[in-house]
Order: sequence, then C-alpha cells, then structure tokens
Amino acid sequence: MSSANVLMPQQATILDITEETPDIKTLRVVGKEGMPFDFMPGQCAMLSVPPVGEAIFSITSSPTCRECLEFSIKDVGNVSGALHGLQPGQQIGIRGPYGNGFPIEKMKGKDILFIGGGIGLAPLRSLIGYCFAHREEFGHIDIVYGARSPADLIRKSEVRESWAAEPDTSVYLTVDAEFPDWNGHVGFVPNYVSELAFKPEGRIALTCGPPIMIKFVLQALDKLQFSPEQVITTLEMRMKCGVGKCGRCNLGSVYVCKDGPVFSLDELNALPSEY
Amino acid sequence: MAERNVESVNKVREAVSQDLLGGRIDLLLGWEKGHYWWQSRPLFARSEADLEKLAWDSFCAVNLSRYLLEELKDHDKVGVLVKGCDARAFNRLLQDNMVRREQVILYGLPCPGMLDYNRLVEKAGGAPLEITEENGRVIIKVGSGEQEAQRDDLLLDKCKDCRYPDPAVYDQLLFSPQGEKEVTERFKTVEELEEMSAEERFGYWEKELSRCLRCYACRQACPFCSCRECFVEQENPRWQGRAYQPSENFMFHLVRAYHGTGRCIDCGECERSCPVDIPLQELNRKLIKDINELYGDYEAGLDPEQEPPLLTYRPDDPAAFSEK
Amino acid sequence: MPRTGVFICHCGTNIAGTVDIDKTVEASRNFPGVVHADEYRYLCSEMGQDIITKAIKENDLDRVVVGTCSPRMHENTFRKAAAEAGLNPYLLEVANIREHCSWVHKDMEEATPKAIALLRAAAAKAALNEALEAPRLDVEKRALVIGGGIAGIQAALDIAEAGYEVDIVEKDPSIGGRMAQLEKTFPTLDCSACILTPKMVEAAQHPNINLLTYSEVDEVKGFVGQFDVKIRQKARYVDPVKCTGCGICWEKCPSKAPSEFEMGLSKRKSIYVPFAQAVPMVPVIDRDSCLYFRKGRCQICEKECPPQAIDYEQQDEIIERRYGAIVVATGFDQLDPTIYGEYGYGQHPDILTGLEFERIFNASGPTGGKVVKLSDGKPPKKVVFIQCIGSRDKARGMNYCSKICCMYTAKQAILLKEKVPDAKSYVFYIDVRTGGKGYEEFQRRAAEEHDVAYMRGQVGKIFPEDDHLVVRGIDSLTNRNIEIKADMVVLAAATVARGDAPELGRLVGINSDSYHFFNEAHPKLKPVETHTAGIFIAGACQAPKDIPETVSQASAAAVKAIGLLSKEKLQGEACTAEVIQSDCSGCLNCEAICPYTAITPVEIEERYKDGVLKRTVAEVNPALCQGCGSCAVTCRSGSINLKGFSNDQIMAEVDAICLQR
Amino acid sequence: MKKVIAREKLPELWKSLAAKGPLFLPIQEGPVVLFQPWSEGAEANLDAVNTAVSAKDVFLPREETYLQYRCSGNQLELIPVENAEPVIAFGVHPCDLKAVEMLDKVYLDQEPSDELYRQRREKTTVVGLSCREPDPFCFCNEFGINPADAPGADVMAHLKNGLVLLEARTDKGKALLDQAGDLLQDGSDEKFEAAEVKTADFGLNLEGLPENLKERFEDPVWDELYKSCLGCGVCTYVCPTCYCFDVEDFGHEGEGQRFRCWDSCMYGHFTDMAGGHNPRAGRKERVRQRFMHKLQYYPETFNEIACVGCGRCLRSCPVNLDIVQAIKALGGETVEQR
Repeated sequence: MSSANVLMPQQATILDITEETPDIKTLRVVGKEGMPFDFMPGQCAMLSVPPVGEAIFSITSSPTCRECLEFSIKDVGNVSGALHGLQPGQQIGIRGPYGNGFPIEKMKGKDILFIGGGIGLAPLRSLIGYCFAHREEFGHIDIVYGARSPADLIRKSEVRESWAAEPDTSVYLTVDAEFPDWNGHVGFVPNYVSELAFKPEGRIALTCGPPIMIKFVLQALDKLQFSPEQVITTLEMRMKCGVGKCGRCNLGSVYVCKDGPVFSLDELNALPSEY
Repeated sequence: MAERNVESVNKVREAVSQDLLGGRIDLLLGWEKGHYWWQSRPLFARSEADLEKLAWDSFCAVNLSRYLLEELKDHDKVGVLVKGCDARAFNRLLQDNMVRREQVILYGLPCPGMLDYNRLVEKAGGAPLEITEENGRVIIKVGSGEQEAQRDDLLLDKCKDCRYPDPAVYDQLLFSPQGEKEVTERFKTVEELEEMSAEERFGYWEKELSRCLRCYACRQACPFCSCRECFVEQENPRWQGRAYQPSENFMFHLVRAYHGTGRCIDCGECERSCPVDIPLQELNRKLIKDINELYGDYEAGLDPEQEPPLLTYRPDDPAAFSEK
Repeated sequence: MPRTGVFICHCGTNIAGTVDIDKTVEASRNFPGVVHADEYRYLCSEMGQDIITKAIKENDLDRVVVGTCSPRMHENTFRKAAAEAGLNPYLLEVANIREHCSWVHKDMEEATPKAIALLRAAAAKAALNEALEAPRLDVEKRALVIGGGIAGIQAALDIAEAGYEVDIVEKDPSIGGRMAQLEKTFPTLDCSACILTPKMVEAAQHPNINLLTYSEVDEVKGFVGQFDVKIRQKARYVDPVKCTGCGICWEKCPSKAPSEFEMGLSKRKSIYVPFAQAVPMVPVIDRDSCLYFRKGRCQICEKECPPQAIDYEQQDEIIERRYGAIVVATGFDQLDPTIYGEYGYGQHPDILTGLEFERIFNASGPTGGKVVKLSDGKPPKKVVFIQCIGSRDKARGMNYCSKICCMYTAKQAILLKEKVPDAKSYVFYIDVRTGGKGYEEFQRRAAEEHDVAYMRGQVGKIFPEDDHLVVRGIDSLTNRNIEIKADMVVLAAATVARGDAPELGRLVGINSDSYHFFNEAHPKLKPVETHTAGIFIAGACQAPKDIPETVSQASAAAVKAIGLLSKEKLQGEACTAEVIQSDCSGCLNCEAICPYTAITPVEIEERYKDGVLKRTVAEVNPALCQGCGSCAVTCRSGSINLKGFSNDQIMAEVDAICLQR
Repeated sequence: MKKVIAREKLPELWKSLAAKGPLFLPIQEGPVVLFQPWSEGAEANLDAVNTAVSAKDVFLPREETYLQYRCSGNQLELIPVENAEPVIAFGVHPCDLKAVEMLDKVYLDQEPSDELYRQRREKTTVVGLSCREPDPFCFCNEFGINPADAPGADVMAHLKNGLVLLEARTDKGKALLDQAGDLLQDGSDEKFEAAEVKTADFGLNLEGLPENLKERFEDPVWDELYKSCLGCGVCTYVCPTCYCFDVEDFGHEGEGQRFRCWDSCMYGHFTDMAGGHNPRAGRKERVRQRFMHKLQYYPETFNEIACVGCGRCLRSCPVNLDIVQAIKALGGETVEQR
C-alpha cells in the first residue's frame, strides 16, 4: 500500500513559468488529473526534482483557483535552483498539502491587514485571493507590500491593477530606496506600516517576509497597539518530511511543518524562539 | 594509584590556578571525572570551584587542543593541559593557522599512556570496581577479588605505539619527561594490509567500513579536521551522498584520510571515538608510512616550523615531471 | 536548462576513421540541454567555423561543445568563432576526441562510446560554464636577457634596436660567453673574436642596453608583461665608475688561480678580467684566492690603482626591476669526460677536450697560440680526435647528438695542419654529421686536403707509453684493431646543459627536458616560446646548437619579445582561482603551494554572536594567477574554485561519465 | 506456547529461521556486536548486554529506498519501491524493545502515520531476550523497565542453564515457534522466568523533570553543558529512541532512487536553510535540542521521557557528554546525590 506512504510524491507537470524578478519565478503546476490535492491558504507542498531532491514551498495560488497550483519560488538553494532551470511541460514530483494554513475562521468579519515583503507575498497571495473570492466574509482589506527595488516586486500588475480595483481594498506599495523608474512610496515596509498608522480595532494583521522585516513589522504593530492575538505570521524552516517526523522544524514540541507554518504572535511567544 | 594521583593532580592544579585566578588566562581546558571512575571528560575551568574538579589520571584520553577552535573565539587567552598527542595536535592547529601561539598557554603533561576500559574488563573478566596502579602494574579489583596486569597491556590502542609521550610544545612542563619511546609495531598492520592482494584489501575495507554510521565522530575528534565546512556537507558540488553504500563509505573515509596526508599526528582520536571500532588509524598510518618512504621521515605536529612534505617542493622529490 | 549545440569534427579520417561520427551526433542530441548537433569534415576550417557561428544564431545557442582535437590546438579558433556569433568565448567547451580517443584507439566499437562519453562530459560541464572576461594587463616596456653570450647579445641588440630597453644579466665578469673562447669558426674560419667583439662593444655602447655583468637572477615573480625580478650584482670590489681598465692592478697582483676562461689550462690573477677583450673592462677580485680576503694583508691592488677604484667593502647589490619579457640564453657546458675512465682524461696533460684544445690555438691562450703539447711544449705530430664522448651514448651518457663536434673537430684538424704542417690527425667517429650550409664541403676539405684520417670506429683504451699516448680502437668498417701512438688526444665531449639550469628553470618558471635543456612550447611551431607566457629561450640552453643557429634563434626570440612589448595591453588569464572566503578556514596551504605567489592572507570580519570576529583567509590576486589550479586541489574544504574549472563543473563531468546510462 | 532449545543447537535454529527471510541477531562484527542479518558463518553473540548500535535499525533502517524514478525528456516516472519483508528480530533486549514502542508513538500513533514504518513493524516478529547481568552502563530501572522481561515481544526468550527458553506471547510469536518445528522441544515444564536483575542506581529523580524543563529553555545551564560536545552524531546514531531522518536522492537525471536515512540533530546542517539562516546554528542550540527533545518535548506529547537507559551514549560518547550528565545538570538528581 505505497500510496499511503506520506513521503511518496505524485507526478505533476509544469504548465508554465513566469519570471517575476531576476531571482523569482512563478511555476504553475498541475497534477495527473487536474489539481493534485485540495488545500487551504497558507499551506505548503513538497516539490521534487530528481536527482536534486525535494524542498517545501508555500502555495501562492488561491484555493479558489481550480486549474492548477502556483508557486512563486526564489532561487536560493539546490532544489529552487533546479526548478528555475526547468522548462514548461517538464514533469516533477509533488506531495502535500502540509501545514495548518491561515486561521480563516478567526479572520471572518474583521478588517484584514496584509503586510508582505519580497518573496513573502507568496503565501499571503493565496489568502488574498481567497479573501477576494469570499469578499463578503471580511471587512476592509489593506495590503502593504514592499521589496528592495521595483524589480524585486512580484506580481506587480496583479497587485497594482486587479487588487487595487477590488472593492473596499487599499494597496500600498513601497521599495527600500529611490529608483529612477519608481514614483511610488520609498521606505522600509515596517516604517511604512507605522506611517500608515493602522488602527488595531477589529483588525487582523498578517505578515510574511524576510526575518528581519518580520521582526520590525512586529515591533511596529506592537507600537500601533495590536495585541499578539491579532498578529499572524508564517515561519520558514528547513523541512524534509512535512509531517512532523523528520525532526528538523520543531519549536519545542510543535512542528512548523505540521502545526505551523502559520502562527499568531501569542502562540509564537509561548514557544522557544528557535526560528 | 590513589595517593600518587592526588599528588599529581595537586601539582597540576597548583600550576594552573595561579594563572587562572591571577588572570593570566581566562579559561583552563582540563579534565574532570565523568560519570564513572574510568571516564575523564573535558573541564572548562574559570573559577577556583571549577579547579576543584580537575582530574589528571589514566583516563584523560580526550584531546583538549581541539576545543581551542571554539574557545578562542570567546576568550583572549586560554590555558590547555596537553599530553604528547595533544601538544602535537596543537602544533597541527598552529600550522593550519587555526590558533595563535600567543593566545594559548600550554601546560605540558608527559603522558604514561591512557588506559582502555574495555581492556580492564577483558583482563578482569568482568566489570572492574576499582584499580590501583604501581610501578607499571595495575591491580584491578573485581567483585570476586583482584587481578594484576601489566599497565602496558591495558593501554588504549592509540597509546600503544605512541612514539612521543612528551609534549613537543609547552610553556611549562609539569612533570619530568618520559623520553621518546621506541615503537616497533606502529606499521605492523599496515604492512600486513600491504601484503594483501588489491581485491583482498578492498574486501577488507569494504567490510570494515560497512559498519560506518556516518556519525562523523572521527572527524569531529580529529585535530587535522579543521575545515569550516567539511566536503561531506557541501551542497555544491555534492561530493558525499548519505547512502550507506560502499562507494559512499569509501568516499568519506578515503578522502578524509587523504586530507590528513602529511598532517595526521597519529593521535588515534578518530579510532577511539568510533562507536563501531573501525580501524581508522590503519588508513592514516598507511599514508604516514607512504610519506616517510617517499619524502623521508616526517612526524606531523612535532615541529611547526618544519615544512609539511606535501607543501614543499624539493628537486629530489620522487616522480618529478622532469625525470627520465 | 542551457541551449547547447554540439559540433563534431571528422578531422579528415583522424577522428572519423576510428569514431562513428553519425552515432556520436545522434547520441549528442540526447544529452541534457542539447538542442542542436552537427558534424563537419574539418571544423577548424573557415567553413567549419561558419557552421558553428550560424548554428549559434539560428538555434539561439548559449553553450557550444566541439568534439575535436586537443584544446591546445584549436580552442582559440573555436572560441573566436563563438565570439563572432555574440557568445562569450568561455561558454564553449572542447571535448578532445582525437588525442584522447581516436588516436589512442583502433577499434571503432570501443572508441565511439568513449567519444560519446567525452562529449557528454563536456556538455555537462558546458551547462555550468559561465561567461568570463579576461583582464587587460599593462606591459612593462623593458626586456631582460639572462645570459650574455652570443645568443643573449644578439637578442638584446635586436630588442634594443626596436626601441625597447634591455638589461643583460651575465654571471661572469664579462659578456661574450662560449663564443669568446673559440679561436675560429666553421666553416668560414673567421676569427671568432673578430666577429664577436664588435657585437660586444655594440651591446655595451647601445643606449637601450644595460649590462649587468657578474650578476645573477635571484628571484622572478609576476607574470607576462610584469615580471618582477631581483638581480644580485655580485661585489666586484672594484668601482666600475672609477676604474679605467688600465690593468696595473692585475699586473701587480701577487696571487693566482686557475683561469675559468682558459678552462683551467693556465692561471689568472686574483684580480682579473677574464680575457683581453672583456666587456666591461673592469676587473673583479676573486675572494677565494685574494690574499687580502684570505689573510687580511696584501692590498697591493688598492695601493697601486691610480684612480683608487678598489673597494674591499663593496657588497652584493640587489637590483629590483620590472620587465615585460624575459629571454633566457644561458648557453651550455661541456661534459666532464672523467666519467669515461678508459680515455684517461685528467690523468695526462695531453688528453684534452675540444674546448680546451680550442684555447691551445688562441694567441692569448695558455700556450700563446703555439700549438704544443702541454706536457713538454713540443708540437704534436700525431693527434687523435675522438667523437661522441658522452653523446649518442644511451648507456653512460646522453642519448642525443651534440651536433657541433663533427664540425669543430674538422676545423681543429684543419687549424692543426696549418699550425703544425707535419702533423697528422686521426678522427674516430660513429657518423660524420655535416648538416648546414657549406658544412659538408668543409669536412671534405679536412679529409681530402688536410690529411685527416677519418676512421669509423671506437676507441677502447688510451694510455701513456714512453713519451706518447697509445690509442687502441677498432675500425668498425674493416673490423681491424687499430693502435695509434699519438702525441695528443682530443675528446669531443658532449654539449650538456648548464649545471645550474634546473635551478634557473625553477626560478624563472620554465621547464626542461630530461637533460635539463629548457623546453620550447612546441617543437615545431613555437621553438622560442616556453610554456610560461612572456619567457623565451635562445641558444644552446634549449639544445646543442652552432653559432648560426644560435644567432637566428636569438633574433627569433627577440622578435617574440618585441611583439609582446609593442602591445598596449595584454589579455590576462580569465580562468583564475577565487576563494570562497566564508568557507575558507585560512590554513593558507594554498599560499604555500602557489607557484605564482598569487595568494596572500587577508583579514576579514565576520558576525559572531552579537559582535564581530576577525579572521584570516586567503585571497587570490587575479592578475598574478595563471589558472594552474594547484590551489584548488590543495584546498581540502573546496573553498577555492578555478573559474572555468570549478569543482562543480569537474564533478558534473565526472558524473556525466560515471553515471552514464 | 513454551518451547526450549539447547544453546548449542541455536545455529541450526538460525539457519532454519533465516531460510524464510532476514533474521536479525546480535552479531559479533570484529570488535563490536551489531544487530545485523544473520548469514551462514556469522557469529551470533547473545551474551552481549547491548549491541553497539540499537535494534532500531530493524524497524527504522539507517537507509530505506522508497521511490525509484526514471526521467526521459519531459517525462518523469515515479515508481514506489516496496521493500518490507517478513523479518525476525531475535534477541532484542527489553530496553531496545521499549524504545521501539516510543518510535511507534511517533511513526504510528501520531497522524499521519508512517506507512514505511508500519509495514516493517507489522512484518517483524520480535524475539525479546531478558538480560542476565547488567552492564555498568545500564540504567533502564530508572525508567521502570524490567531487564528480565520485554512486554512488547512476540516471543520472550531467556538464557538459562545452557538452554534457551522461548515463550510465544502473540500469534506472530506462535507462528515463529511453529515454523521452527522439530528444532524446538516442548518447554511447558520449564520455569519461564528470568532471575530478577537490577541496574545500578544512578540516583536520578525524573519526577516532574519534563514540566520543570519547560521553563528552562533559556537557562544558563545550557551555556556550560554543551561545551564539551564535539558536534558528532554518535549519541543520536547509537540511541534507540532517536528517530530523525533525512531524504535524499541517489542517481542522476536519467534514473535513480530516493531514500530516507538516519540524520542527527547534532549536525549543523540538519537545520541549515537554503538561504543560509540556521535556527540551531551553534552546538549549544543543538545539544539543547537533543536533551530537550528527550526530556521535555517528547514527554510533552507522549507522556514519557524518550530514554530507556540502555547506556549507549554513556559508553560511546567520545567526551562522556551523556544523558545522565545532562539529567543531573538539569536537576534530575535525587536529593542525596546532589
């Protein structure tokens, strides 16, 4: 009964590849018979490129998209590098979904503040898509998204045009420094969040990005009087199994691959700070 | 042994406490007793209370020099107790630019060789309760009585063919030197292996290495393994795979041995650390023997000023390209 | 995935005769990343290069693999073809399926899979190739010539005439070398000194030439265009500026030593110039025999010297200078024939070597130009010349032919007849070799007009008997034993490399053959170049040579040096080593092993806990690095990569061969 | 079912059992005893108190291939590899068997269960072996383990007076004894009880230790405890309760296998992320992880300390940094001992 082997990937095919930034590509992946599996925003999947191996990536498409899974992948390691080298039509391995996903029930009826940086938009985008598809279940949506440079912003046109056009939605883009072709906001994401002075009342803030950005976003939100339960983030760890057994991604007795990667700040505060 | 032991520990303690408590060193690397009387483990002493735990007995096998790699990041000046092999290990690190001489004070301990618990058990025919040492003899107390044995027969393998029991480098020598020892059997096993046919030898190593767990204790204990990132862990290229296959076993052990060519100080810590008793020292000694035969006698770690044979070119080196 | 094109060359039948080209092309199509494969009869031809250039453009190739001869032959050709199509030349990879495959195999069944494996490896490596840029380097417009014999003088004059500064380093007190020791030259019988000394003077007076006599090269660092050389100018104990060359000092000097110039056949003073026409005409004091230096008293030369040029306190001086090119012209030595006990050399004053006999003819030589026996001062009536002493002798001497002996023996026999008309010469030879313009005629003249008896055969023993030397040999044509009662025996001792050639080669960074003659880069096409860019060789330091050959080679070397010096910038090595400093543990074994002193320690700062930790790591100077890769293989942690041959590229090649389906 | 066999007849038994499938036994391999498949000529050693490496190899092999891939052009074929076969593990001591129960909790009880492990576990017949004389390194009593009995065994074996007493306790066990047929004699008359065995009193007080440790993640004790650690993986590889693994491919772009193999939390690369960040970058963090896992994280989830007192880390750690030292440093000592 090998189909029950949790480590066994299934076959999938790359539909197409979009170059987002110099080091980020978005892969659209489909299983043998359509969607490889159902999932919730914030969940991840293991992609394999033999003989290089497997690595875990967050799913960036919304579960409401039923054609394929999307992964925005930054070229930082062996597997991501190998994925970057592939062509559309190439078959790969996939298994999942892994992780807990975002706490959608808890978010319902609230205003939602998304704070993303660089590749950190990947998991948030899945949830943003979900929120737009279930627009009536959520209040006002604010999206703050930044990157080092305009070239490092992913999904630029989608963020600027489609998202900004959604009802009751505000989009704030920023880049770290001045660039000739950029006439938007300039400054680090955490500072922008402080400037925008979001009110904590009835609001849930979700943030994802490089560790240093998250650190300062959390400080900014704290200053804005967000309580730890209102702040949600996702963690990244090295993972091999995705099912809480291989022993890498634990924080105390909690496994990020299984019990995470989404944690509210109060949950995180109760765990050893080993991430 | 008890009394003599107390006396010598006191002497060591006296020597180091002045320096540690007087602030000449920030940390002393020594030994303390482990869970059992036959175990002495590393001690990181910073206070008088720490020094109370100091041990110097027949079980201080752990090489302390290697800890300098980490401790010198946190301390300006570190004192280390060094046996013959530990001192050569220090020279090894010195030659590899891993330590700076002026950051370290070495307290030299001429070493009579360390005892092997398993040999005690073997000799005593059961779990020994206690030992007493006297004039090269060891009296082992067991439940049913006493057993006497020659100390030399109870030594750890790594100490059996030790040629230089005295520290080659020190700032202060704490006991009178033992003198260079004549070793006769150092290359005996290597010679036996050399006698084998290539197939036999391959079979021998395939079997011995098949036990390897890839725990890397040999590497971690080794004073010549000082790379920041071992080839084993490198991703690009991926030299070493994790599969427990003969090819991967050979890859690890042979490459590691080659990295020690002309650098291995023959301290035997690799073999002592191996949980499945792979005769790693035979690999190292084969290379030591080859170096000696090809480039003249060379004892790594003895003199840090002497240029390592593989880093020096001499016109009469064998197999020079220009020779007929 | 790269887009790789594979191109396979038939090389006529050189490759196609042993490798199934069609199969190889077919197999190449299935290599990972290969989108195009083609073949051609002669890929290095213009047509062949066009095929590559076109295919790159048409198929949008970003990697090229050529299956051809050794990259040493045509890598540049194909790189240029790739560059013409707009591709970085370093994205091209050569699979050597000729020298490494077709030439060493006979069986097509075996050679074809091997060619495929080599191509597969090259494609795997090419996939990881990166675009590289060769640095552009400055050229120091000055040349160094090591050796002041005829080769060095000629090379220096040619370079100087082209308008570049040249320094000649000569270890003896005067330039001139071996040619200065010769009496006459074959086949024209010009007086050697008469044709050499004008060149010596010209060199000394040339505004672009700087003579550094009594000097030796201590150290050569750097690389083509920028060699940094340390030259030790040995103390002469004579101030060359004050000295007028009047000669009073050596006239008055009371102590003597054997004269090197006279091959030890006569003595010179302790303060001396080696020969009468020496350039510069500035004496040196030989410390080993000088009374003052040995015993602290004498000082006659100092007292007698009119311009007070003697300076006992003089020290060796180190000159440091940068050169763009170096010509090595250090000449040859003569084999010491004492190893052949049967010839009795060294045991009787009338058994001489060719070079020693040469001095006997010379007017300023040990006998004042009178051809007489050294034993009794009487002219020799019967002289036996023995050829191939140490040459063409596989067992005890050198395998090679010393090339000049047949001719100088003929010359000496002729000269002997002129000086001692009733003398009779006998020549024992293996073959008489007279390749060269007018050489055969000259030798004939000796045999036919000067009463020289040529005997094909070998001499087994020479021993003195009464007042003559008995030479016993066999005439191999008639198989008769021969015994000649000779007055003098001249041994044509082999021409050998200088004793210090291996050391100099190492110092300069050029290699030599098994006899320590310096190696040319290619025996036919690069006869004066060495494998080290910017270093050229001329004269008998490369192989035995006569004067015309030496001079032509010197001019050739000069032209190469001039070509180099005339460049504004040089293209440096693109494939240099680089240190991954985050992984480097700083053991600096690479520094010890680097032959180009291109690696130096450097201190870097790293984050450690909450602070900063300083540590030492290695750094490569890409201008000095020649891409030899020694450091990369020495580095245990793989923290050094050679660009173009990085660890993962090599591993990709190995994997492609080992893991082949 | 109770059976007996004379000790000298054991080789015959091995031969008969091994004919049907792999038979794992403590086997003398040169200087060490290892749990390994028996083959003709192998020297079984049932007298060894503990094998150098635990019996977990049988259930969670150091290397296990579960996938074969083939690649051609764009196509990728993923073929599952089935390799669990009926296996007999003979001579598993109570501590090692207790450890297998702990692995069960992770691999079977905790969702999602691990199919590779389940298959091996179910297809393995365990013959437990009571301990006659403990080693000085043994301290299983501290964890309530009786060295004389292994409750989870399919067959419980005792060595007694030149005899081996075998008692089947499960259907699998009965089947095994049946399989041996005539080689075994009826043992209903024998007294199937091992003599009581006591391991040394290490003076541990484990009461409440996991709870106490919950607050001690940042405790200064870690700043000292880790120092002697060399950063090798001996402790984790010889440990019967360590179960971390890695997944790796072996092959090339054309074809190959994927396997999982043991890994160790003591290695820096264990948690090293592709971007370079490492949450457990230092030896301190890793030593803390290992001991906290045994003494706090595992107990928090499964209600027992993940140590069975087999003593292998006490024996094998090259610098004697063992779990007893850690427990004591963390306050798990009886008052008298302190």
